Amino acid sequence: MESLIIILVGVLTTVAIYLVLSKNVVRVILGTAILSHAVHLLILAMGGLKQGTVPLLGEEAEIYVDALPQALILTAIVISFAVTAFILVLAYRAYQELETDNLGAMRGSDDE
Amino acid sequence: MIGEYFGVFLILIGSIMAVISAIGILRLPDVYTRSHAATKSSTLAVLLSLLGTFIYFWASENFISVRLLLGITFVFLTAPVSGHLITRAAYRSNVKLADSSTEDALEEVLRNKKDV
Amino acid sequence: MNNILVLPMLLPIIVGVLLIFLRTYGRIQAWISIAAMVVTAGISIYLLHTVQADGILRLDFGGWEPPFGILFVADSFSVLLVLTSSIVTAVCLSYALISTSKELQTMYFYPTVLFLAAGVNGSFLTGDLFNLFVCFEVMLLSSYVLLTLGNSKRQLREAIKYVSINIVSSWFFLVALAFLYGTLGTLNMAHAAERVAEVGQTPLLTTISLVFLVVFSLKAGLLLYFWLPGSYSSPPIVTSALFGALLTKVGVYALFRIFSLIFYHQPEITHTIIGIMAGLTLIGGSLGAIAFNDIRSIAAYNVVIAVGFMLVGLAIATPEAIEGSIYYLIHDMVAKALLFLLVGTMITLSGSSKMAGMSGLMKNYPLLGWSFFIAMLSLAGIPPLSGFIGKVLISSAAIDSGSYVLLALALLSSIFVLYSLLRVFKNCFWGETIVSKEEQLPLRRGVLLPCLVLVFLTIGIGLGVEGLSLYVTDAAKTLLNPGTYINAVLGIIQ
Amino acid sequence: MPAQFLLNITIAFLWTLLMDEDAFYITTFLTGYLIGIGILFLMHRFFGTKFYLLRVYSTIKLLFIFVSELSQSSLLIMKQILSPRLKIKPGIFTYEHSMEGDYELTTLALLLTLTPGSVVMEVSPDGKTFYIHAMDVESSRDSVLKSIKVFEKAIMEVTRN
Amino acid sequence: MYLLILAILIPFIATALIPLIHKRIGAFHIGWFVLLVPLALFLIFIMQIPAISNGETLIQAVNWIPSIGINFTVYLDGLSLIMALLITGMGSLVVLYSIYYLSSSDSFPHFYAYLLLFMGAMLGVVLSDNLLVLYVFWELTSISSFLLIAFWYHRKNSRYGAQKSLLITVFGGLGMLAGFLMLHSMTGTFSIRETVTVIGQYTDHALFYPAMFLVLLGAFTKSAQFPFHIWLPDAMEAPTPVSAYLHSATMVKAGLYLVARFTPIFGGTAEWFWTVTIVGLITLFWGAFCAVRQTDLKALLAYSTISQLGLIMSLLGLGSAALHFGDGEQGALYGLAIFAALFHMVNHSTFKGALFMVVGIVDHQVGTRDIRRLGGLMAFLPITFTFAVIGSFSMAGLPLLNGFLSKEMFFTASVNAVSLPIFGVSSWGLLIPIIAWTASVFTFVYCMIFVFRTFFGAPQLKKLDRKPVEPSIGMLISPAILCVLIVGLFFAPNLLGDHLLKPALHGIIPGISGAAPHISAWHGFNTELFMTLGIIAVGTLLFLTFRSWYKIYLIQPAGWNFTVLYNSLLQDLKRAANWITTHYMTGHLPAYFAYIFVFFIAAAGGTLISTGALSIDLTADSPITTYEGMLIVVMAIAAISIPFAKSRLTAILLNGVLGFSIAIFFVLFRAPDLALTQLVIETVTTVLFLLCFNFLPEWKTEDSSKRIKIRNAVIAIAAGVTVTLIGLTVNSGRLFESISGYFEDSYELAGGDNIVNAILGDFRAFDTMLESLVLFIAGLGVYTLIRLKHGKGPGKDEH
Amino acid sequence: MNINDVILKTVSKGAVLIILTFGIYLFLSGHNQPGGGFIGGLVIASAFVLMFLSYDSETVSDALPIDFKKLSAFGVLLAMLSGIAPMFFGGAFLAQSFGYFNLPIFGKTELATVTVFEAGIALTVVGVVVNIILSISEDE
Amino acid sequence: MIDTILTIALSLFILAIILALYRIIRGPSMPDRVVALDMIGVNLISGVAVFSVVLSTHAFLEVILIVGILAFISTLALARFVERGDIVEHKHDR
Ligand code: NA
Ligand code: NA
Repeated sequence: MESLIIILVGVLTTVAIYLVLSKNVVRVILGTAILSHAVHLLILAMGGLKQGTVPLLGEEAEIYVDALPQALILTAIVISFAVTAFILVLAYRAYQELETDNLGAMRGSDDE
Repeated sequence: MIGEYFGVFLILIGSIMAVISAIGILRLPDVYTRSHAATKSSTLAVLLSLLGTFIYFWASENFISVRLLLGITFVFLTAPVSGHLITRAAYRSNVKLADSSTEDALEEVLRNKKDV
Repeated sequence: MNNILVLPMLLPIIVGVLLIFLRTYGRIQAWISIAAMVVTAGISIYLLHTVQADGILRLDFGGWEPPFGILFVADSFSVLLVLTSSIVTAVCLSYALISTSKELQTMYFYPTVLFLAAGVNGSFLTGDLFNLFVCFEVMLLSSYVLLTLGNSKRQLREAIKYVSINIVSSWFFLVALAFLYGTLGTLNMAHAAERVAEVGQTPLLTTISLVFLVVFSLKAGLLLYFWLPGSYSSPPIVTSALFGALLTKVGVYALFRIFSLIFYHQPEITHTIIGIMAGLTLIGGSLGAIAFNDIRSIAAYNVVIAVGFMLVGLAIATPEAIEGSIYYLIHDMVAKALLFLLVGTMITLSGSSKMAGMSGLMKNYPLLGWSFFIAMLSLAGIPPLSGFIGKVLISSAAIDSGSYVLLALALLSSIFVLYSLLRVFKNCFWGETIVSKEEQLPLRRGVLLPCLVLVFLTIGIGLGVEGLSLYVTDAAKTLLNPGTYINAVLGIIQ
Repeated sequence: MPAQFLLNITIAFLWTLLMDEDAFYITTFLTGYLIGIGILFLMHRFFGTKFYLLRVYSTIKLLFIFVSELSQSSLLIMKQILSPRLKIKPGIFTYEHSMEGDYELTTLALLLTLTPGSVVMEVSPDGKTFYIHAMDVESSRDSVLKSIKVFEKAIMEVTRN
Repeated sequence: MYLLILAILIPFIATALIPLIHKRIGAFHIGWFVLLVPLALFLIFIMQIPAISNGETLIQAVNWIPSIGINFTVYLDGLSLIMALLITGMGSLVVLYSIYYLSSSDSFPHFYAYLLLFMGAMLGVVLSDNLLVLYVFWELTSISSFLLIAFWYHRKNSRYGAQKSLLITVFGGLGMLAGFLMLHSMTGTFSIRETVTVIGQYTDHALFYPAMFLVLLGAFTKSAQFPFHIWLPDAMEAPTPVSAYLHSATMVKAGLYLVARFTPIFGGTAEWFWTVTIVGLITLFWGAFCAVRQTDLKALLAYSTISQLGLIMSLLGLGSAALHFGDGEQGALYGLAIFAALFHMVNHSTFKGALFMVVGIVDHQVGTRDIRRLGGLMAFLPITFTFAVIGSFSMAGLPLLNGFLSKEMFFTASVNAVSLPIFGVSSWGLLIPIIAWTASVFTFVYCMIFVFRTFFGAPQLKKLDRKPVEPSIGMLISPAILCVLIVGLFFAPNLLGDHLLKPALHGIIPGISGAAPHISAWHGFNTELFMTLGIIAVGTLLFLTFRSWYKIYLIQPAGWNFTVLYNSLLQDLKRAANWITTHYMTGHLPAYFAYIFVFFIAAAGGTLISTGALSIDLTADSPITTYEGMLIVVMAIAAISIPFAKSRLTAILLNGVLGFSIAIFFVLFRAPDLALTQLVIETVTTVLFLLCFNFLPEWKTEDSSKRIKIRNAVIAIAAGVTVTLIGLTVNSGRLFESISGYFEDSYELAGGDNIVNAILGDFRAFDTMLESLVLFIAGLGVYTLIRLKHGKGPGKDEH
Repeated sequence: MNINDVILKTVSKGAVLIILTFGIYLFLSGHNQPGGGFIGGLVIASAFVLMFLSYDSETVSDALPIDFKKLSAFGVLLAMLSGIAPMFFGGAFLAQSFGYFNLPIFGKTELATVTVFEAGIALTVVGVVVNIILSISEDE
Repeated sequence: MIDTILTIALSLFILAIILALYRIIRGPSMPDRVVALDMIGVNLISGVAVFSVVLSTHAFLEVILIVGILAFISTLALARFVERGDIVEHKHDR
């Protein structure tokens, strides 16, 4: 299962990076969103999967799954939400001011 | 034990209904008819499976889950609203009715006003 | 209990949050935030002395002993950087007090700067890798906000790139953390270091260390500096100065920490790669610095050069080299802040960022001119200013270790620094004065005061190196003896 | 209705206090609640409103109507989905109802939506007319018209005095 | 007693005082105050002569950075004393001269501040024992020179000259620094004296020769040796007193000083001998050759200075051979060259100083230095003319003037060199006197040009700005003193030789034995005399027939010289830098991402493969159920469909499916808290996307070329594969148990059953706190992004 | 024809009540059950989101006369103050403590300082999410 | 027996999701896709419920309710977007 999830992570990463490499701002943002999905799964897989029960002590089990990655992912999810919210608004403000969502038109130059 | 089997049975029925609804989503001719499948049979499917779960826990652990009941209520309350919202949105965004449609009482009120 | 250790991060945050409630009072906000950073600097000085006296300090948050909880660890290296960054932030804030528009001041400029400083200080102090990620994010989010504050077209355009690239670099960070956790089962830096030392740095661990290298190189602008010139040259002056002084340094710090504490067992792979990257960075930065006529871009590429320079020290990784890098790190924070503040002032005065748009500023603004002159010499590593000692130590270490290519690149890059800034000085300060005495924009009173403080600092650090040497030597010693750090964290429980 | 319910709770609480036990027991509270029901049943005319448990009963009845409508319509749709050839004639028709107030209107709309083969698409601005999409206009129109009175009555039993 | 340190500090202190004093003294010329500094210092150093000529040395030290061995150690021996006297003596004369030279529109405080700064720095250079301290002062001289050249910075040429000199000298300085550091790396000391004593053990060290050449690089650039000489003519944009002081008498001699100082370290090797000698000779010739064609008097003097510096340099090279022999007859024979070098260094300062002052007077009095506009000034400026004759005839090496003596010694040394039995001199050695002689012919010619074209012939008063008259007496004092010295040294050279040059020689060649050279004007009819006579004859002929052979200067193609090379180097460098930089710094985000991912693939993927880390082991995996597999299929399909989505809304929906599926994975993997969070966040994110989409355009199909798309796909796949492979390897090779077992006692430790929550709220509460701060900052950012628009203040936003 | 949202609005009212209750439940039960400050805050925030979607932004703003920026600032402050408090009792920064108390009505109850911390987090989350949505939706 | 049935049921729910996913990808209209997403959400609720039975844990009962809530909110937001573009309206727009 872990290996399969890691391969899934690879697929998500590939798709996300393909999007990130595109010229359209929204595609890039979408790509970053998928990237974060991928890495959350990866962290989970790195903690080992299904080797125990839900990390609630009331469940009275012998072993619990690794709770630490879960806590880390939770933090990461919230942070990536914050960043996504920011860049989305940034994208639309940039579109308002620059009248383009094409990164090709946002090159600018160091010597302008 | 009977209770548990009954619960599981409800779940199974629910799952079969879910698949049928999904087939409906593929098969039916336009978004309006598809939404019927989504708002009705699909909703019933989920209600059945939730009920099955509820009964299962009741039977096996003597556990009455308020959260499940709340979930059932919520789905029950909102499913028709979703159907209402989607079909309205579809019509207002000019999604055509299927060719087999016979009448369209909204057309004159909505489209004519829009043209003005 | 060393609760005081959390203050360099906590104090700016609390003050920053409180300032939210004082939003409309721009000047009061400024004074309070300056005071906060000055106090932070004072605390750092105290910490610095305590570290000398009692050895490495640590604070286990919530009382959870490492490696289970998060902790702050203060050794000379981190505290020196905290101190410098706090001072530089205070100076930049006092510049903002005078120069920033009312509009920005009431748009949460000061709180955001304080959050930035908090993120920076936290990154220096933390002893936990995941917490480092979180501190980075505090810093980055603040930098995003600061970068866009003002909302000019250019800012928005560059911000999109900056934010996107940093999102990807944060992603790499998480990926690296995931791999590390999967392999070592811990997040505590010292614990990870101990575990790596225990099994030896397997090829897999080396591979993982290179993912970290990608992350921190992106932050530091080591070879992967594409994002830097654009974003450092678009926001308002103070923001640029803070970026130029602080942001890349955090990446540099992290590179030093990670590759001296945890992944130092395979230097023939990791440190060689770092060396190659540093060399290429020096070349790229040098070329960039002379390629353009926009003084903001020139300043930004100078940031790149400095990064390459410091990382030469890590690539060599002898005590002398590391000491040199630390000196250079401190120097560069001060001098880069100075450079950006001066460049910003020039742009404000002349209304243009092109060299062609300004001439003869020396006549009307001699103090500005002399400050720039000293900043130029300092950045070029001309003695006895602050850049000199780092240059000497790194070069000397490069010779001792036989890294002649890096030596040549490092020294030649100073010529490029000098030339690039000399062009600015020659074209902007000298020459016929375009604007007559009557028409010149008055230099608002006090604008130069913060710059003069930095000028004084760069001279003072250069002449008073000996005063720092105790701390720098200790910092380098700790970096090169990971055991000290590991013992302080995992040894006797306080 | 809420007033009666609150009163009932108050009585139960009073009861619990009067019992003066060393801890809070839910059983005591329930006893108090039952006693409250009795008192309120005796007194409800005094308030000039319907006894609230009657309304609860109507609500449950309404709920059953909901469930049965949902089941019927689901079965109908599944039948149509699974029939080898789709023989439906969908369409949109109007219906004017006699409900008053948002709650009544909404409940009726939800009910209608769950009625076999129909979905309320729009409500006219004055709220009086529903525009209903039907899977099969002819059969739906009939079934809607047939059951509509039942619905309206069931709803009014809940909402009106 | 820290006399020497004080001597270095006094000019700096005076520099700092200048602004203060300038405000106080009113009409009184600040130059008079400044003059006190070099005068006092000169006297101090004069007073050291007895001790030094007895062979003593003064050493004083103050700690600076003891932790790395950089201390302020200064010492005074014969060599430094000569330099110090030159610096302070010439300094006094130049300051005196400048008081009359500067016009009232010039900024005196700046001028004198720079001048004093230079003086202090120069004293630092010659008195430092510590290599790094020497370097510090070395760079300071470059900087003060830079400031003085650009004294009239509104002139384009001044700016150009200043930049050029700084770039070249700092470049050399950096090389020198590297050389110093290499020396330190070998010997472990920064002290010059200590280095001299221990260097013998390191001559086989790999760094020995690199260090040598790098130190020479510093010396050559500073002393304007070929091909680095190009900055000196442009430095003539400085006020003439500066040219007299820095660019002929003192600063340019710092390189010579350095070579002399390092002779005991590197001398005695063939590399040093040849490099110094050849560079010196080429510079000697090239400078003299170029000087002839100059039409600006100062330019002529500049090239002449280059030439003379080359002469001294070559002497130092020739003399270094003495170190090979050490104590003995031959050592003394070749050591003579060093003696001559030192002697000529002093002489050059006297006559070149005088000549610069002459040019300054001419320029000051008639408003031009252009030879083509000058002529016949002898009648109008008789005193100045006298100085000019004395100075240039001395430079030409004519008898009765000190230049004759040192020139003769130069010839002696060059003739001696021919018979040098070492370093393979025998094959090419004859070239040394030939070049020396040829160069001296040209020297003679330009000296004559200087005198005759300026002071003889028909006056062209129409072309002059003012009617020429003698300047005020003050301006004549300094050149007069120098002329007295020029003549005086001819008649009493050994006063100098015995008290100053000999101790210096001992400093440079410690082992030199026997009677020190005795300077005498008459050696009988030897080769040297004939050489001199030949120079006079051929030189006069060439001077008279100048027009007929002038064309040889046109052989050199126009636009091909080292200055053009320098200019085009800078220009091409900028152009190339711009071309290269703009080629990869395109500002195009996709390109930047491509670099980053390619680097990641190369670094991480490359290491994974090349170190053999890759290993995949599936045995430890937990089993897969049907529905899990199906869910993976759902996610894969949803993900892969996203790039192909025709509309952004479809893409968002698919992303939502991904997000919801991940939440279900969180359920399957026993992570309820995560599932909850993921679900809410996903929904809120979707809502945000939709909110923002209202303001954004529908996306168009990616208009990139097929090639770019394929490139992107390749990068994406490679990066994905890299992540996967590392992940699989990690999964197969877990080295340690996780620390998280500790948290399973969360109920006892933190009073909570929910382990994840206990971690978030207690064990790692700090992360959580900061995470909420991150969220908070993002909220602020969104707010400011939207509210802060151009022309729309924050005013109307509070409820 | 104008849009008549009466169905949606009516159902939303009920749904919002359910969601808010659920959110508070999640927040409070997080210590022993899934939930906690973040999740509770997020769910509460999503109740507000639902209100925004069902009504117009002015109506919601009027109904909730709170400056959500200040609310979130207060949240951050609260979380931090709960961390600072133990420093005055000789504990480490962010040291949480808990104890079991016999309370009237509730019986044996666990009280933990972490609840204050989590309340701060929850307030921050609510404040930020609503602030973001308000900011965007009020832009024109 | 029960486990087998539950596994079958879970698989069927996910099969339903896959079918709905096809509709999301194919469209053709946006409302079609929204309908399909709504259906996926509903099936996820069932899926989580059944999985709770499989593991016989109460840990995911909150998740069930949350999915219900969020599926509704998403559908509402998407429907609004399809209908009007701006999903949060202003009073003065009306
Ligand atoms: Na995300
Ligand atoms: Na950075």
